[in-house]
Amino acid sequence: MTFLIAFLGSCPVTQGEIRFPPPEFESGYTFPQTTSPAPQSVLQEYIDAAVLVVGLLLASHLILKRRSRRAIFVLMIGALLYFGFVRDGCICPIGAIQNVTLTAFDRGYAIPIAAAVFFVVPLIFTLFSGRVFCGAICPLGAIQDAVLIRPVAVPGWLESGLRLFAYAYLGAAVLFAATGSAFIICRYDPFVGFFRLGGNWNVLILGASLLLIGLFVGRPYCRFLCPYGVILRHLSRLSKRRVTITPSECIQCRLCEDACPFGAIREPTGNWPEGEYRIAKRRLALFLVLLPILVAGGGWGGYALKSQLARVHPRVRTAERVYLEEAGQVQGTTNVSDAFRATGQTTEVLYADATRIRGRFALGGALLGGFIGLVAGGKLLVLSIRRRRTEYEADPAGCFACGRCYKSCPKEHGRLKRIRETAAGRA
Amino acid sequence: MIQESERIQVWRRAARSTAIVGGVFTGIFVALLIANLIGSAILGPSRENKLAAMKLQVQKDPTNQTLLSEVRQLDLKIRRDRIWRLDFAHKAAHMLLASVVVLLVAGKIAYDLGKVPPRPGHATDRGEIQVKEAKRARWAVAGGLAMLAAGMTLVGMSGSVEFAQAEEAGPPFASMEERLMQWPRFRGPGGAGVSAYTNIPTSWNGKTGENILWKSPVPMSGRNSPVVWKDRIFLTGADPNVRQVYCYDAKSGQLLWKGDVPTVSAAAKLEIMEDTGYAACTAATDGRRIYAIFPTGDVAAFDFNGRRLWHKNLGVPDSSYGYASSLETYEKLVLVQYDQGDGTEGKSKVIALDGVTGRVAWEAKRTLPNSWATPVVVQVEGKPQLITLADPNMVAYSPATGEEIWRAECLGGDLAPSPIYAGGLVMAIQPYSQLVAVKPTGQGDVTKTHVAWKMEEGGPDICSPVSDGTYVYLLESADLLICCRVETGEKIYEQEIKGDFRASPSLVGDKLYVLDMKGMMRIFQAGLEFKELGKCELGEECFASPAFADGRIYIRGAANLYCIGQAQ
Amino acid sequence: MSGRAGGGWIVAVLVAAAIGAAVAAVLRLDTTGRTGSGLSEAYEYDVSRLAKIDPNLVLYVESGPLIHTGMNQSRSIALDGAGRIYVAGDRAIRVFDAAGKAERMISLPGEPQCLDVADDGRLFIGMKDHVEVLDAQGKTIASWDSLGEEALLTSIASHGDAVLVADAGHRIVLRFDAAGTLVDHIGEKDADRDIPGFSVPSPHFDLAVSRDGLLRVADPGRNRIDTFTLDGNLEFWWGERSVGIKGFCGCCNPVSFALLPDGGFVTAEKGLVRVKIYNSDGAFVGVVAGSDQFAGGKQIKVCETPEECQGIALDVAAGPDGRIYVLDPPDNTIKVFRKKGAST
Amino acid sequence: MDKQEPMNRRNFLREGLWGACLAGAGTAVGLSVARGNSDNMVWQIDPYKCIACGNCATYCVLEDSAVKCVQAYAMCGYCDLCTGYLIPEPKALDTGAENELCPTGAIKRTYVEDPYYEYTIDESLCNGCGKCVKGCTVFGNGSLFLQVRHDRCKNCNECAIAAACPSQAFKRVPADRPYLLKGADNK
Repeated sequence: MTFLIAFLGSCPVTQGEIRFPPPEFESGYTFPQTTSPAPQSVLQEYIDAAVLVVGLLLASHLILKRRSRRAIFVLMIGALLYFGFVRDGCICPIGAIQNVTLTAFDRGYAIPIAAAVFFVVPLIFTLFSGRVFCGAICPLGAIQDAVLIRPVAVPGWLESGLRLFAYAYLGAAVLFAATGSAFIICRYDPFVGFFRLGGNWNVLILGASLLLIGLFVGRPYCRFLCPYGVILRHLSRLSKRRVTITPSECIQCRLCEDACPFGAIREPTGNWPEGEYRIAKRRLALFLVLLPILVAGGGWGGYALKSQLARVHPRVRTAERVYLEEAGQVQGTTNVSDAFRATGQTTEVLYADATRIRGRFALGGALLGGFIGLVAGGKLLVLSIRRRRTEYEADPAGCFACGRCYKSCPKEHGRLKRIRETAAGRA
Repeated sequence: MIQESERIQVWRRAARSTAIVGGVFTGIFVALLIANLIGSAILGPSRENKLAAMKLQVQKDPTNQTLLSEVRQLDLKIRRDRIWRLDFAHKAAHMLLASVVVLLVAGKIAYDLGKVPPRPGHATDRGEIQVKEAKRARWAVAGGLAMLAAGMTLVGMSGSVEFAQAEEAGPPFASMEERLMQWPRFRGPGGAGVSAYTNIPTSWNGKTGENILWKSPVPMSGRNSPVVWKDRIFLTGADPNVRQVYCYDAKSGQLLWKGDVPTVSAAAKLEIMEDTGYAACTAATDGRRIYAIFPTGDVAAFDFNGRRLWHKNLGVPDSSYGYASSLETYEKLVLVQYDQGDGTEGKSKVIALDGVTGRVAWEAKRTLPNSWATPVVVQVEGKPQLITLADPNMVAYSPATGEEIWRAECLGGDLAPSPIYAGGLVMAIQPYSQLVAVKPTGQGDVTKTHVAWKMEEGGPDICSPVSDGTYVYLLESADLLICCRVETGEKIYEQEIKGDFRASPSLVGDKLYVLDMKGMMRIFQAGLEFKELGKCELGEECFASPAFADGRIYIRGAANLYCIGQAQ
Repeated sequence: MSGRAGGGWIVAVLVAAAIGAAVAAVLRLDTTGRTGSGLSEAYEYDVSRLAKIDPNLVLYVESGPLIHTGMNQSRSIALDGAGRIYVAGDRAIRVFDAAGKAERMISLPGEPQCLDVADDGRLFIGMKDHVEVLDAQGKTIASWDSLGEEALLTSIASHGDAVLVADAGHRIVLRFDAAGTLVDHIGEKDADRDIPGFSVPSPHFDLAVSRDGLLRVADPGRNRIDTFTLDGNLEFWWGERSVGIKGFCGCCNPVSFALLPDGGFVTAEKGLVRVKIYNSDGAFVGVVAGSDQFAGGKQIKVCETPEECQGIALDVAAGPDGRIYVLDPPDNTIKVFRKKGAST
Repeated sequence: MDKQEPMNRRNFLREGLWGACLAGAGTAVGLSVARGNSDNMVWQIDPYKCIACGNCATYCVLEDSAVKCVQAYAMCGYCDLCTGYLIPEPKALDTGAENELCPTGAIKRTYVEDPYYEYTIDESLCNGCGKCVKGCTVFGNGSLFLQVRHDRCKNCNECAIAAACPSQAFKRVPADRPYLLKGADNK
């Protein structure tokens, strides 16, 4: 046999699709080009980032210097219109948590610069001037703040319990983003449907329900669900400046306490009843012992749920479906299993992939469970420590910097030389 | 005062009426949108289904003109309806937004105007209440935790699927015992060059056909050696454009299949020395799949039937003569020594790929320059070690995890000969200068503690050593055969044997098989004394080391693959 | 933190209802496509109803071994006089004996598209743009000139001194002599000779020459098989355009056909994959096999790279004993069929 | 918060933590931005992985999906009997509603010359259901396929269709080459 390779070896190898030539038209017809409208330019994202920074600067000024609820409200509505309705609510720091997480865990993922900026700029502003982002810029906060018509005070204890969900939501979002499974914050974003004036009906119902609650309960998403709010809460404890009640001028009228729909005005601490100190000490010791147990228990629970949690990953879902079909435990095929079979891959590879992803969820689930245990245990500890307050003050963590307390404060009216007999004037 | 409050009342009434109007409009638009939704979710599909059924009817009854016009009318209606609904939903949503805004603004104004001015409270000592509140809060946290736990339990109740079948098929790789009886990689099990069989022919002739069981052409050239697993023999071949894996039937010599390995990198960029060629790396098998690597950085796995399981490009290696390290396997991992560049760019690494999926199982980065030696997995005191060579180090890793076990700084130059493990020592050659033996029992840097000896009177530049545990034999590519004692490194003899050598020497029982470039196999007595036992001529140029199986030798010539054995 | 009394319960009820609605909405929300697209039946595309074949029409059964070609991309099949099977693909020709045992493999410098075994054992191999001629041992005798960039040879047949090549790229049949000299273009649009020109929408364009020297060419865009004389006169054609079992349906069918020893035809179709028998006048005789017997029956393929997705349709060949050999490229197998009742 | 507040241990810790948070946020984002390339990414469908299941029509966050069918003219056979345009059993090869495959009538059939017809998509009517894609891929050349149209796409952080795509055909592609068009030469 002769081998042609030696002298034909240098021929270029045709790779890729065989392009079957289109017909040769005699009438001179030339086929049109397939159209391809360009995506939105990068410039738009830079404009958004600039608007964010300017908005936050303005918000800081209005909240800390002007101390005017009306101005803050106008800015908030402006931000709602721009980031919400004009930009479709689709560049937001809350979702950017996931992009940042994925960047840390997936080497192949490149974070858009705008997402990184949107994630970090509000954090930095929080460190300097408290939660001004929540108060005046965040469109999700703004839409809830705008519908808050008849605030009902939520008891402090209930708020403590419900806040746990925000931590769990943050933990789950990080877990699913880190494993490359899903961006659940975006999936369950309740208000984006309103910003786009349309969308999945379930999401719209979810958003409408939250807004309905928001008529009476101030900012339910921000307080009980928002994962970014969790981060901002803790950062704002450290902030340089924030919404304050000036102690030297406070006349302890408690009007601000009534005006705050978020229960963020803390009253001075009173004297504990007789014998409470001893009980408190023992309780503290108990919770200190309980903390590692909660962490371990949560970790174990999260680990035990690894296969269920892993199901959020599409590859695992595919593997489970295909396995059940192959094992004859379910009848028929689905789009997912059909699509898998059309790839011609072996199930061995699929199962190996799924097992590997489950392995990641074993660790991730344990960490998530442990985190929830830690948060709950920590919360119990904090609630058992006595802190001293001699004045009325705005709780740095819970304050959304909405400025309602400014409006209600008689001293503030004095400062602004707007003394009126009644606070009923529309601000 | 009274006047003012009356004026406020007027405003309040106006605001309230506006809010009511806004509310009514909101209700209307919500109702319209819901009606629209119901229309498109229920009416639309039912009409569409009706149309689909009518279209089927048309096929059965093609002459029915009324049916035809009905179909066309309904079709038009559905399409118009769809567009109209989309448009309507869009407009209604905007109107809804506007009316909600009116409702909210007016409602807020009305509410504020009607609000009773708040009464200032008094600061009282509320210590007891605060203690109670804290208690309630703790219970609430416990309740929240319980709800989360309940949710997790609910999720947990959905059951899980265990991929039992995948494991039932047995391990996806052959056992150690099985491997020892095969020739699964460059120079056989452990890269030692020692045949497990002693019934190997000692005479043949390529010209007369004596003891040549078969001879089969290899489509594309390559300097890699045959790999044997039971009745299959694997080779690779390549030119700048095409890379292929070949599978031959051991019985008949028939080419059973050939598999193309694609590339994503431009082969033209490669600068490869002619002496290295485009297929210098020998393939490796774990008994289930065959793996091959090419100097373009393309690694591929095939099953024994020739189906390509996966393909991966590791990035074109920067190797001065062309990449040439062969593959090794450990359990289901494919181990790639991927040393490149001058060592300062941090591109060198040892990579383990999962044989089933092709994914990177582990990666050990190293600051060592390019090397051409093939890594070996050896069992030291029952534990596996992956031994790699790169100027100036000998580094051992755990093949399962990629953790470094020990390293010794004892080598130099362009390292092409591969290491061997015999008599409790890892031996490696520094080209032209020395043979180094290291005790592989250390941890960390063992340069000062575990280097057993150095034989510093020359060494081969290409051929790897071979040893029976007592003596180690070196073959210089020019014409020297050197024998040293493994225990001490003392040189026993140095004999001139005429010939040019590229293939590494092999041991069969007490015989040393040495293949020269002209295709002449020289057989020597192993042991203290140098003694030539015979010569067998193949009549074809040979660069690759031979492979040994039960009663057979497989030799790759420049154009053919030979099977040598006693005919039955 | 005093609660407000008036209407408090209304607020509580509203909030509770809203929480309930929110939870229900979250649970009902399908983010993973589990519930399907939710489109009505009008959006479904299902040919399985049409793919059903009346079992009474099936005249053949699968017989003999399923032959694995051992290739990644099998393209074309041919038989020689002795019943040996030749398969082209993967830059090689593989030869199997009549029992399906692999005999040998002939490597080629490029990817073969089609092949024909002449009576004297020579191999004519259509590469993308030129013909290679090999002797019976597999040695290259000649490599003919390239027919140009656009050329795509999809079928080749030899008859005596003539070699006929179907060029799907130029939508024409070329007649060469045995030395590789281009003699004639057949099937060019020509109003005077009543030749409409071939309509070849996709790279499937098959031809065959019968013993009596008539050239048969599939005109896939018109779903018919034309008969030409070797001089290029269009004699007659047959073929019904229909989804029904007697016709050829959809685009580009028949994709492949072969002549049976009795002068009849065996045809292969894509889309609705089926292999059928027609007699020498083009009357429907029966079915060899339907889509459920071929891997090519899969509707849409999912691939990592575009070249993996290149759909290559079935190729058929007929043995001297009347057996039918069907190459199934997605599966890389050859299935052998014999007439029901005929001896194995 | 008074300026005279002494620098006690508590305050020192606070200041330290503050600085650490600021530095942490800065470096985390700096590192992640430095690692990723600055290319903006957009969603697109890999037409070779698409199985035309119909999810694109209903899972998009937009009422009218951002996914539309496109025609690769260079691949099209310009068939008279177009299997992407006509139902499998057409009564006649014409534009009659009873013969059209597309439920929204978004494909336009124009005569070019014997025997060729041109097929164009009217994107304002197309809902991205992919029915014609199936017809064209199963029988024809596969010149009709689905693509995310970037004049409509909101480029969501997580594409809702991608999450519901059974074959994981959605991927992020660089914004300067936002389409994966079949039959387009990359030369």
